[in-house]
Amino acid sequence: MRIRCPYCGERDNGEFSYLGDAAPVRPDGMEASAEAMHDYVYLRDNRAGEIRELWYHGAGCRAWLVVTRDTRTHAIGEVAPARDIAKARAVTPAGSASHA
Amino acid sequence: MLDRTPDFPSPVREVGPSQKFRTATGGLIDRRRARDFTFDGRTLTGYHGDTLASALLVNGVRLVGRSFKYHRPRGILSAGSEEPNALVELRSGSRREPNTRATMAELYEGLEATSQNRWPSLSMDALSVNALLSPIFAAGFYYKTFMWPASLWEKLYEPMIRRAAGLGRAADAPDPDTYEHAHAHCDVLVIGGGPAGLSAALTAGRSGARVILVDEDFCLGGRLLAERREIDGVSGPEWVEQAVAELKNLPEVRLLSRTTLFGVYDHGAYGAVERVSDHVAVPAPHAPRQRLWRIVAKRAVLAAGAIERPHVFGGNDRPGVMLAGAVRTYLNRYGVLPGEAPAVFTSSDDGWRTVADIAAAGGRVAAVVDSRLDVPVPLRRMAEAAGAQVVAGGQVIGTRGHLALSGIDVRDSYGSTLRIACDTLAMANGWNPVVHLDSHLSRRPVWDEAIHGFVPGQLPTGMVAAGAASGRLTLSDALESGARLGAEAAESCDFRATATATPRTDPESTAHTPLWRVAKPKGKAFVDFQNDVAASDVELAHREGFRAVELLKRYTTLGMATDQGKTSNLAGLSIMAELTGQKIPAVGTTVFRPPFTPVAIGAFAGHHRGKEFRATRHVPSHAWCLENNAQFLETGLWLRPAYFPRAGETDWLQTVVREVETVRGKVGLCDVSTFGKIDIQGRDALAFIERVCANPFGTLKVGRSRYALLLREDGFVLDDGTVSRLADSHFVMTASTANAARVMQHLEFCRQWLWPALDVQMVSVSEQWAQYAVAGPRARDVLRRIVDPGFDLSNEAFPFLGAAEITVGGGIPARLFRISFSGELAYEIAVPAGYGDAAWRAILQAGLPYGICPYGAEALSVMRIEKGHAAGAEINGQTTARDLALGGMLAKKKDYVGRLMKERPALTDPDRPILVGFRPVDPSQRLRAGAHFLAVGAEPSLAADEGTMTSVAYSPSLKHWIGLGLIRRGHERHGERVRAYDPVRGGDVEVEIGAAAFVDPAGERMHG
Amino acid sequence: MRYSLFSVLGQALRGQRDWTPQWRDAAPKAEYDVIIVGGGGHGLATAYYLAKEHGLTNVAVLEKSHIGSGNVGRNTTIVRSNYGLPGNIPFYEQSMKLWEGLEQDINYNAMVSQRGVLNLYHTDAQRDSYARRGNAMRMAGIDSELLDREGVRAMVQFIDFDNARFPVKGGLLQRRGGTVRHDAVAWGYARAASDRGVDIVQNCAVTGIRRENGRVTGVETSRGFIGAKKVGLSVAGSSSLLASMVDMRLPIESHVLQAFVSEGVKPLIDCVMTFGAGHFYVSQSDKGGLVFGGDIDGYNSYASRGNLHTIEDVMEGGMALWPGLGRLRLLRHWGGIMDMSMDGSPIIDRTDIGGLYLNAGWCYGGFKATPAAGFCFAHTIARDEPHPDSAAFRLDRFATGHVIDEKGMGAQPNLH
Amino acid sequence: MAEHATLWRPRGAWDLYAQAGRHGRREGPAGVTVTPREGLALMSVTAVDGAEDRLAAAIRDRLSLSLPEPGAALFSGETGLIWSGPGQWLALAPARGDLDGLGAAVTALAAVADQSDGRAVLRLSGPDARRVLEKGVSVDLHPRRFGPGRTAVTSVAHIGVQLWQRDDGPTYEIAVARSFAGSLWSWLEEAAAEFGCEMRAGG
Repeated sequence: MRIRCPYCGERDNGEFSYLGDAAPVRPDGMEASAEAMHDYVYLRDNRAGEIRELWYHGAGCRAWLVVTRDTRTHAIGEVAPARDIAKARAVTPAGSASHA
Repeated sequence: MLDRTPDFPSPVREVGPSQKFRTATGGLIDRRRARDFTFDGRTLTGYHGDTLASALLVNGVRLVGRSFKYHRPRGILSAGSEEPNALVELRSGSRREPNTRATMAELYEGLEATSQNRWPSLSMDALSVNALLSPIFAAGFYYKTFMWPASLWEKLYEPMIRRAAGLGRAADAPDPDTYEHAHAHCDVLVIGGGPAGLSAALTAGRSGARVILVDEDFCLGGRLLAERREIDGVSGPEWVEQAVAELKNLPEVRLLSRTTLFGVYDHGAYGAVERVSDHVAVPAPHAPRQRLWRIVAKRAVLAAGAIERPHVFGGNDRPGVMLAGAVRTYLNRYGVLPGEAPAVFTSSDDGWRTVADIAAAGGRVAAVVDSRLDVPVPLRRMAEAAGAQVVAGGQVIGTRGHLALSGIDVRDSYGSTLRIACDTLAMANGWNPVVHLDSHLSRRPVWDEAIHGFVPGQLPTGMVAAGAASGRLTLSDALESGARLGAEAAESCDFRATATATPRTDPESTAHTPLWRVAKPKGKAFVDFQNDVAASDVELAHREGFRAVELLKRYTTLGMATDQGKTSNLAGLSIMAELTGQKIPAVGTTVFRPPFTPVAIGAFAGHHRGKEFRATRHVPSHAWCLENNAQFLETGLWLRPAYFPRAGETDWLQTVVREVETVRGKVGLCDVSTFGKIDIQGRDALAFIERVCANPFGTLKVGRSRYALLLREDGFVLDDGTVSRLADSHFVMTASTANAARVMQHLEFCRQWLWPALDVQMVSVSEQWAQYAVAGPRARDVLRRIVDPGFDLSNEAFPFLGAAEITVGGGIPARLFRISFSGELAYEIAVPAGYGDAAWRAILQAGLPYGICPYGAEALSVMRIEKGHAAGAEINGQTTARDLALGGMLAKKKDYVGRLMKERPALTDPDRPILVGFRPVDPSQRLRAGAHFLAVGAEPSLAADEGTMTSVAYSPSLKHWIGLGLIRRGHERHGERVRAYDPVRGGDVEVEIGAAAFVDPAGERMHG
Repeated sequence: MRYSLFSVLGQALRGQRDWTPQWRDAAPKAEYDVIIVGGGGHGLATAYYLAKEHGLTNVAVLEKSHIGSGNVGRNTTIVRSNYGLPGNIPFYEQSMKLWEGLEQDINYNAMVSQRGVLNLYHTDAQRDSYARRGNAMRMAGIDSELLDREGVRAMVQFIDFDNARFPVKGGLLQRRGGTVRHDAVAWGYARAASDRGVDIVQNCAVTGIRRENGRVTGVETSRGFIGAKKVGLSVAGSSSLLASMVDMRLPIESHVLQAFVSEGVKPLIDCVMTFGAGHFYVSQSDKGGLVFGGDIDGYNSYASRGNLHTIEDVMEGGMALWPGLGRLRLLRHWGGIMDMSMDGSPIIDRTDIGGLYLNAGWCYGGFKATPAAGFCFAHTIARDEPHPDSAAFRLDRFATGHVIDEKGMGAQPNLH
Repeated sequence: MAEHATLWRPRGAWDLYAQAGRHGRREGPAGVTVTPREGLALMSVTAVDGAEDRLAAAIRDRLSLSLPEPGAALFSGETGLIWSGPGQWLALAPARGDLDGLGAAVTALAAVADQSDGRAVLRLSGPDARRVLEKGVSVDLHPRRFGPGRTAVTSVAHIGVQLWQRDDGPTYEIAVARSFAGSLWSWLEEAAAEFGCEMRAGG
């Protein structure tokens, strides 16, 4: 399998390590519930089809990436730096905070 | 056309003996270079350019091996990698290669081949008695028997079956040759060097695209080398020579012959193996035996050709029965005549080419049996001119002879049986495109009614099929489709390519009416030769319900031999289709798995064997350790000094005791560079550390270090280490040797994904710093002689858990931490790794007056056990902070990784085992890690299991063995006695529970 | 027809003419007491034990393809009960005991071969953790032996003791472990279940699970609706897909595991051997092929094939351990879809939906569990309560913290 | 202290492994020439989020180099800046101490960490240098895809490396974590053997 690292270009999947589905979001903060944390840590959709997943380019630039990949065919769509996506995600609550 | 790579030096000898069946002229062998070889100890001669198979045939050797199950005599069926029968042991001793296809083995001087799966000899094989028992040994026979009594399976039946099974014998010693890997990238990968592949490579290559052409043969040209064909007025081999010459002149074209493209993987990745040295007796100096290529290609043109189908009739496995295309290959390419009285059994026009070629070589043909009633008149005339008896609408139903073919029984169109004497039978029953590679990515081939065979269906992205591999079986189609698809492939990589006009070829016919099996055969009609699967076995599978193609395959073993059913799968399907009244494609197709042909395991491993299996990491003091007889141990990839024996010390324990006593009494030096070191900077560095560590850091001042406990999000302990604050927003975190990489990945995950808004810059500095523990009551005295003047080492100025950036050796930057794993007054000093060797020697020299000694990982471990510190055996991924008696340090007022999940009921159950210390009640007894705890007097059982001993050591301080372990409610049970039960080592020791810290529990020494 | 010396010899004389299908290829009835979804080893074993142990014969096994088309026919055929944690130990030992009596029980030779399973260790720390496991086994009455280097050398002379990157120091041996002819397990259970009246319905894909008032009432299939009082899911890598039909999310990811077989050769190795310093384990089949494997590819996948990186990793392990393998050839490699659970241990349990039961999360170890998984799952379905031997395999253990994490790798399926 | 001064000499990262002289094939000119690069100054520079522009300016002032894009390595004489990850570069200068003061020059714009001793660096040149590297490097090194001024962080023989090309001779430099130097050398020695490999004395 070849993964197009947005920084390093296309590399063999052996250069990366895999974490899993990028959909679950960690329930941050002291208010988070144990139930929400359980779901985040343990439950997965495990879809047959296109999913967004976290890969770490450990043998390359050490970037965490969000890879859109079809689990039936391994076909890869978009590959984006996880940090950029995470920042965009963080902006949403921050945006509402800007009213404060 | 012969390979022009330098042949391994061997004498040029004009003529060998015998070679009885060699044509007078012609062929692509080099008649000036004779090659002696042995088969079953008998010396024979062939020529350079022969394969082992052609050299055997030319010497009249028909019987080459014995079949897998019935030990039937077998000869040579094909002239290529599809060969199911002619498997031999090639070479001997540590280089012995079992199951080597004689059809693919290039002849070299001194080649040694031995037949296999026979005893005592090939012609007198005792187990050929199995053939007589074949009525019993039908498919699936094993599942119905050998059950009475059950105990005899392992003792009698199975060893018997195993001895009889298998084919060749593996080498009897480690492989002495080497293998290597190489990577290649290209725009267009062309798989197969026949007419289609060469045409594709030419058009793509001329465009300037980067092209790689791979072919499993040692000569490029494919069937052009095997047939008498003309292209634009020149012979096939001449056309190939011109094409190859042009390709060699194109700078971006790489030709890899002797290279099998064995696997297609995701996203344009391909695996290929190049047999660099298999055509010589021993690899040349510095040359690998084989090279495994990992090829990445934007586009691929699959031009792997087609494989001819055998007929299914009685005794079709008799040595002398061959594929017609193979007969022509041996004749035209190798100059080998097909015996003295060849016959042809065909269901297609191209089978008649065999007759024409034999006639052209001056040979006589005994008979032509065509299963079709309507035979074109010119073909019939041509055959009759060659002396052949022609039987149209006939079928070969059986064969005669024992170890080799002596005649055939033919049923003619009137139902009468004719006996025809012949010593070779060439079978032509149409061709199957090589669809193996395109099915590696789970694509299924589709049925093509025109060729009565499977052709590629939806191909993997970027791949197209050309020529025979696509079902276009004529030469002109191969040339046309190859050139066109090569050009298209280059175009799609942004090169300008043009397909040149298709060359003219002589006319050919692909007319073919497949004969799936002969009705009422005489004797066993084999479908899968190598696995001895006959048509009757397919019938039995049908009868017993094994009708789905995968069930058929698994029940009968059809297609599971070393040839992976290249000549048999379709025949099996066609019989099942007939039995179930379905069309062939409705029965299904088997999924071809990689590799295309078997690949040496050594080639996959390449460089990574023996000591090079994995990299070895050396500590900065490694050179000194080598000079001073250090003994090493493995921790992950690291080779760490374990202990440093001195003259007169006779066992490791004696050495370790001396090292510990020296540290506890004087001072010692230990290389702890293997710990991970992570530099963390940024405005939010502290906030980041708070979130990844479970204990609080808010009060950590600049110039101080603190123990750091990291949890996984599921609440179990991930690792522990220290965090030191070097400046307001500059920290360095350590991680354990074993977990360093995992911790770094985890921290990057937290930084990039969980909390991307934090201003944190992080980089590993593990390799920059050599870090040494200087421990013992005299540690400060030693360091005073190392640290540059001006730094105050006094307890007041630099107390326990101090951290400082200092200089040593007159201005070399260094770091000093007052942390202690041993429980003694101790420092860890870090110097740039290049100075690591110097610092090690300098510290030892500075410590001489104080009696310093180096100590290794073993002594370090003893001292940490004496101090009750948890390490890898306790932090094993199954323990919580509370289990390790570290619950008290968990922060309560911050969120951190693992905070919530560690509170799950089972993880806070007070009955969980907790870390405590153990000492033997009888101090002379030895403890062992891995023992389980039982109440005194309890019967061993899972229910009675109270926990396990995790680490043990002989304590030089206490003069007896001590242990750390986790036992239920251990912290409440100090003073209680339990058994440490270790049945796998015969141990059963009564131990007393106590505090985990055995030495200086108050920690006065390290604070001093 | 019962298999006996008499019937086998008789048929040899009669040209094997009278054999009949080994199981009935049934058409689905309108309704069953129990439907087992998944005609793999586990599903067929479950049906057999429902009939044999609980007298439930109005049972159907629904298989989307043909029986045995999943992992039961793609694994490396190893059976063992050398686990170290109390949640696993009794279950796998129960399985081992069922293997030991299987052939007589179902009158089918699955070639259960107790040739020994040897786990090699390479460091003192590894030795101690193997000892911990071996001791746990012994306390449960299971055989296990800790061998030193010489003990290993007596069993396997050909491995690299001298020039190894990670020298072999010894091994943990379970002599009762071994191999079983994998396909035959599916066929044997199918035949035995069919003989007891179970319907084996092939080419019948489940497309939905019908519920009323919180209870299942049947399944929608490619062959129409089939009613059922109880439905047991036993579909390995497809577990999450079936669960999603009732809006359940599972602590499972589907991963691809590759397996390998070499060309057949004369006997080389008599036991099953695992490398302790890399991903490689190997045994030799009765046909002579070396059957071996290593780590999973490491990413979620429903495509039953893997990639080159993992293949090289496995072969490197093989060559490092056994340098004589160099000239042997890899014949075939393939992939199966593993239901990797979050703690590396399985689930046999009821669900929150009445009449719906789950057997899943077997990671790469489901084959050895086949008899006990069938036995315990049948018990769970028939009695509506866990069998004592599989009592730890609860679905709610992730919430309660009763995880069974043999490797200590945490909630990261690809590390188990 | 004076008697200790002679002790404090740095040790080359390759000293223990790579002996100067000819390795592998002895006949003909060496296909590959390997030169250990000892005594370099190396420093990792990690940008503070949002400060890249100011960092680029500060770096230009200090090193006369702009910040290379991903995959690029810029050199001015023997001083270079090599991209090594998102927002991260490896600064390189010929002699230990040459980069002293870089940290001060980029205060608040980047975190710097000395890596002079953390990496072991080799220079590879000669007609077969690319063919040797292609045995271990999975990145496409063809001149159309990789040339002077390009860098890749990747692995060779399971060892993490950073590779960059200096000129189209071609000359490459390859950096590896110091503790792995011995294993990298044993791979290189085997891969280069068929071409003949000349190991120069450190420089």
